[in-house]
Amino acid sequence: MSIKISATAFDPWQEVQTYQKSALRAGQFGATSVFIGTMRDFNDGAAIQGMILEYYPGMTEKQLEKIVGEAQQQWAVLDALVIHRVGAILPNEPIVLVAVWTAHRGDAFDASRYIMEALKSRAPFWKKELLGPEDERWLVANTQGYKTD
Amino acid sequence: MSIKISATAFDPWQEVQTYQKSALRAGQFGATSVFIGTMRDFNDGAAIQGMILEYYPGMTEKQLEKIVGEAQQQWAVLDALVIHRVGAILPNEPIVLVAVWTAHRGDAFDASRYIMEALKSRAPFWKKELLGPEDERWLVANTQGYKTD
Amino acid sequence: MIMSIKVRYFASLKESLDRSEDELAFGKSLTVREVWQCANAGKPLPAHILAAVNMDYVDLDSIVQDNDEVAFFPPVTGG
Amino acid sequence: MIMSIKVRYFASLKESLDRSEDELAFGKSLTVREVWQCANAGKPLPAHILAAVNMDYVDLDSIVQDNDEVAFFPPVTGG
Repeated sequence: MSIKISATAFDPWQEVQTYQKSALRAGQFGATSVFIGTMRDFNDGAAIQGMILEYYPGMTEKQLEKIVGEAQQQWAVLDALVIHRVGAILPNEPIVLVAVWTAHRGDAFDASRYIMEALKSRAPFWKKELLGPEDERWLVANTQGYKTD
Repeated sequence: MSIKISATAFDPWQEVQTYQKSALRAGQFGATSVFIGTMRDFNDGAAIQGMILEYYPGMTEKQLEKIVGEAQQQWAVLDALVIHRVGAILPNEPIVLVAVWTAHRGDAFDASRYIMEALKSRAPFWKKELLGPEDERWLVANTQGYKTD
Repeated sequence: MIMSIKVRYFASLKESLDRSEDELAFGKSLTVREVWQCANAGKPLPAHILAAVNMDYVDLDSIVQDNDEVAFFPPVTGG
Repeated sequence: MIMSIKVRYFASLKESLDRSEDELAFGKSLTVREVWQCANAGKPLPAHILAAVNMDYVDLDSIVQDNDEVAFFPPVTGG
């Protein structure tokens, strides 16, 4: 299991390959679920120039470890990698990567989704969107994000 | 949307990066969900040397296109990529890749899972496991794959 | 009128029948189930078998048309 | 006995208070809510505020110990 906070841009595909090679035994895993959250250039009807992502050093890592631990208790997770950007972020840069390796597909889908939802609601990160010079706004809250009908 | 049947080994990370660069506009997508099924070296208590994956050329592509189309009708999918191996496969080689790009995370998780489940139950592929010289077995059916408790 | 039907078999079914296809000609319209019976005289349809006509799933009572491609195969196991 | 408490603020709350932390000393044990009141005399706790002690979430009525780090912040918006 690996949790990383990254103050600079990261390549999610490179990270997941490198981690897989170093941490997983070939032939052991049958399912890999990867979720990547990427910064869009628009949100709530406004064009976004960039974003500042603040966090609480120490608590953020502690909460992420707890969340991944909860996923490992509920599903047969072989390994997991979580990377989250902080600092100044530009559109099209990855913000978050959650990768989960399991033997079977159900555990991979369920665990990665659990980690993402828990991260969204409990990991101390805060986004401030930069709409233009002198024009910025803090996001107020994350949405639940799923169709409920 | 792209559907590929591959008779040779493919690199899922390379495929998804290349497709993303060619088909998605930077800044447009906020969520990417990638599922990769990989051949394990054991199954149902037996060591597996390799696998032969048979398919029904024409029908397999037709069914996969239909499945991705269903996902596009149910969720706000910006783009999707499905690659499936056929032929002789060795342990640790990727078998299937499903990648979905959306604006928001819920659609990405839901659509990729829908595509994988529908593929497992409806796309005409058949696996024969090679347990050793002269010892092979057809898989009888795919399992549902999720904890139900 | 004579109907020409191609019948295809896949995976374990192909192996147990020891052939991958049949070319049949009929003088009247048949259901998918009857196509199986003509092509495999005396062999009952295996349990859990799936059928497709022109690469779409069908049930065994659907009617086959001239030049259709009928396929029979076991439950799929891809992914 | 004197208790030393560090109080930290994040994100929009840090900006509206115009500082990121306080160092406080108390002569008696306090709840998290009372810590806020001591540090921000007269300012009501904003709605929806979250609190942590030593980097774990707590509710506002939990008791603070000597050398604890108390944090207040708005709902999280990562991911």
